Amino acid sequence: MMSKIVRTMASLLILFALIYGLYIITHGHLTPGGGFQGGAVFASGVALLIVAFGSEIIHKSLKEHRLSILESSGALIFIGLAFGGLAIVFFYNFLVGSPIFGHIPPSGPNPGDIWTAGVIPFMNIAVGLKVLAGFSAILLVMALATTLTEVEE
Amino acid sequence: MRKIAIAVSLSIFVALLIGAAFLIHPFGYPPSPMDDYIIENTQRETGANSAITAVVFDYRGYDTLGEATILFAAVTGVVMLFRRKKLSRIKP
Amino acid sequence: MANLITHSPILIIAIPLLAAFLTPLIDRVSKKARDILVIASLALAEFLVIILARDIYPNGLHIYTLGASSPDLTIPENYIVPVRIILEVDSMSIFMAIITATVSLAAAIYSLSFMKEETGQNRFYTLLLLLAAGMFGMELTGDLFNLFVFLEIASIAGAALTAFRTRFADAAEGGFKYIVVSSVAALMVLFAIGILYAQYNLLNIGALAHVMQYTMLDKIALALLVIAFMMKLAGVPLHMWCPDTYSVAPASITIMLVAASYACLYALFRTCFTLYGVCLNLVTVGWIVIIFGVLSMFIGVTMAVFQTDIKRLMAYHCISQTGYMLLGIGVGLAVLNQPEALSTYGIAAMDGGIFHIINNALYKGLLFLTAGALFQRTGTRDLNKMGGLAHKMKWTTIFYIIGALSISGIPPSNGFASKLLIYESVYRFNPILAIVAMITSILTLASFTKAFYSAFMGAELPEYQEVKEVPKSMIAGMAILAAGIIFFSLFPGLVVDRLAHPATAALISQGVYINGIMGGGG
Amino acid sequence: MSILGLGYSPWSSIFWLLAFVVVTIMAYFFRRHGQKGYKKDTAQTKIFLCGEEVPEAKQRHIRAHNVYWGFFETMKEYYDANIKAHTGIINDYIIWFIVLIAISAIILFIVGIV
Amino acid sequence: MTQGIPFNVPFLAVAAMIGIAFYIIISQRNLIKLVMGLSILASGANLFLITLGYREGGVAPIYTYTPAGIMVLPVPQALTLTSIVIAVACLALMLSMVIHIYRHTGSTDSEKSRIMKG
Repeated sequence: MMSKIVRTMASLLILFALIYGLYIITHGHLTPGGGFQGGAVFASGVALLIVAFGSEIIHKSLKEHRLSILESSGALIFIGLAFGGLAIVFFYNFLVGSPIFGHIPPSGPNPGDIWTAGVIPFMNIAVGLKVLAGFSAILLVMALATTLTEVEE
Repeated sequence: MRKIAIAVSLSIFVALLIGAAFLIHPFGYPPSPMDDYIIENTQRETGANSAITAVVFDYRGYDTLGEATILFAAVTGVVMLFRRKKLSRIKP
Repeated sequence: MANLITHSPILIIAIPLLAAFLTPLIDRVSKKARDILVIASLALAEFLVIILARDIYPNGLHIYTLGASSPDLTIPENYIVPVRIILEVDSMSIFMAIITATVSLAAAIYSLSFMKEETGQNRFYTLLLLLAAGMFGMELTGDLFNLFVFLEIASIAGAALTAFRTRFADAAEGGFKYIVVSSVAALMVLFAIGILYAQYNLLNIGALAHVMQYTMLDKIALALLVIAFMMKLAGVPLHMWCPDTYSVAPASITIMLVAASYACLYALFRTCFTLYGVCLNLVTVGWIVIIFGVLSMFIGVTMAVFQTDIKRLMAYHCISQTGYMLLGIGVGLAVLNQPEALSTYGIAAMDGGIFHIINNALYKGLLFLTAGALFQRTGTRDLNKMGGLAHKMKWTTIFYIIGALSISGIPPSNGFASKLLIYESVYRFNPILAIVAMITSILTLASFTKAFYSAFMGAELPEYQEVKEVPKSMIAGMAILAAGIIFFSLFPGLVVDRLAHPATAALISQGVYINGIMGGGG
Repeated sequence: MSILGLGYSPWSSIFWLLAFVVVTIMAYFFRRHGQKGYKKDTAQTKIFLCGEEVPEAKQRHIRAHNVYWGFFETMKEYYDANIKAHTGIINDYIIWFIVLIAISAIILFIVGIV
Repeated sequence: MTQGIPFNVPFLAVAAMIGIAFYIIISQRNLIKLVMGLSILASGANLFLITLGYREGGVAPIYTYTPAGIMVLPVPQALTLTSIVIAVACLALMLSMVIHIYRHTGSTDSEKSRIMKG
């Protein structure tokens, strides 16, 4: 655990890190970024918390088996979306042209429309979920391991 | 003797890489039959404005599935390695 | 049914993946359901492999374009090169997939009671499924970068599983060596893929083979690819990680690691025969592969005779048996552009090499499983401490004898059949190589006699009075592989004609593979 | 089905097994003509070691590291060199990798030029 | 055709990075340093992939409010993304194995912590 200044600043900054991570995840099909990048930003917020408060305090509220479930569900959503196209081909983008995220943007530079890209936004969210849970779990478990605390199976 | 052999082979290896750096296409002018198609057709085919995201999740989405799987495997592996070592009924 | 066959290439990979993602969730509900899920998904994969094989052997290769509007639309309409990832399954791929599916199923069934006492079983089964999926992915893909990705999946899952029994001091060391070696090899593969991509802006194997010019850069890429895959498949002198890793991994994982190294062998063959093919300097590359093979055979077996750790001994045999495959295929590669030599002995040598892959996966798997059974009951891998176990563990002894006879090439086993093909054809190519192969076979018999004598024979030792036969699921896992060995021993002609020979034909016909990509679509 | 015809000499394990069974029957036939004085559960079945006392099972068993001792003694130089090369250090594994990439690339280049 | 950067400097940087990484891997006996070398090796491969996709004067291939002009290649960027995640995954696993080796043998030296040889 670090000093009070660091802890206060960390609890303030974590909000921005998490919101920024979520923004990157949800706007992956329009701007640079996507599920992986946003998830990594999100997990860096968790890393900030671990550094500021120490892994044992964080471990009280953030159990790695819960993170593991979150990660599994992210992966399941992702592969489920891939299976969704199986009527035609695995990984077929079956939402393009449909009312959900199905708009086709005009060719060439344009201001960007959030309701585009078919399954890609969903895949971004699934991968983002998976990456944020995965990286947080790795950080937490390795931080705990270096403090010689055995994690719970 | 051993050190000389290692140094020689490492320098040959690096020389190979440097040779490759000179033989490869000039920096900034890559051949691009495959990528041109993607740049032209992302918006029409996938509706995504970002060609990179379109490649990651649509054209090469299967690679991304593999990548997500790798991360999943690594997380599973790390959590598994640091599991509690108490065994239920340990054999010798 | 037709629909199932169309989609089966991706389903073979996706079903173990889906099961792997589900396993941690199901585990929280019920352990029994988790075990059933694992076995069922691998059995389903095996079933899909078999129905796909029944379609591919008569009808030729099978294309699956991921994400396109139709599975056989390899090249987008009005365009010249493939853009999407394509799964391309020919007889060779499906042959390897049969091996992987069988070995994984046997390993999973064996693990049910082998791993019963351990904690963290949900992670274990998750990683086991991921390892199987990684191998399937490597074998069925037609895309170089995808090959790299699945190579890494198999490596990471394999390394984590190797270090699974963390209470032993050597487990982490074995896992660490495996992952370091794998990541160096995989990064070099990635570098070679980058070089090929830089020149042709393509990632598809068939499309790359279509435009391959064999420039200087291609030679550098070839050297990187061949040596990197050689490292992953443990050819001497890049084999030293192999005994360290195989001996510490749980027995059921060891046989999957063996299968993973054969997946890398497949990648090597794909590189040499399909990606580069006839534009390669065939004699040179063929001889490089042959020299690796001969060194692997001889050094592997001589080191194996010396070992006193039973799994280490078997791991060195793995290296030595890989040498036979490299020898057989290397001879085929060296004479690939001489039609006369190819038809007189080249094809027979390749048939022998490929037949040996499946034989070896079966009997080496069986032997490792018996070693695991011994470890389960005696708590040691050291042959010096064993003795007289045949009195107590009858099934294990029988399975060990089947495996040992087969690996030593004693007639009428399947090992004899494949080695006979290799000896005879290689003798036509170069007699010295065949003689080295025979000496290797003799030493193999010698070392397995040693292991058999020290572990099973002799009077009952007092410290093993309490030893019992292993549980039924372990016997079932061994029995699957033993049944395969007996079937292959009785009908070697059937297996060579129906399985190995079509695989050879698929390897040497590069044009068909390229045409599958470049000829299809719009 | 059972006959492997792609080699030069055909091989069939079924025929081999038939021959094996025939030979076994012949061997059994000759064996039946052997001595019939064997009786179970008598002193006949005990181990006889020139009248010496038979050692315990633990000492009787020849351990693995003693098997083929002569072979290893003859090949001592080969094994010493080989075991020295198998250091078990991870760095050395990568050194071999680099060396072999260098060698094979040079071979490929030289053969390409000549 | 004019070249913006002479002598393919980025590719030479890749060669240098891979050379340095291999030097570290084969000369350093400390396992943590070895892992660092592998990390540099992975970065070298990533740098190579990303430099392959650059086009002189190109902009990022994203159409949202983009200036008109040629675009750099998207595929290498996707490949690099994949390869970065793979490198991170490998790194995490390797470091946890080093922790285990250290716990068991009390050393991170590759020669002192070795149990198996021969």
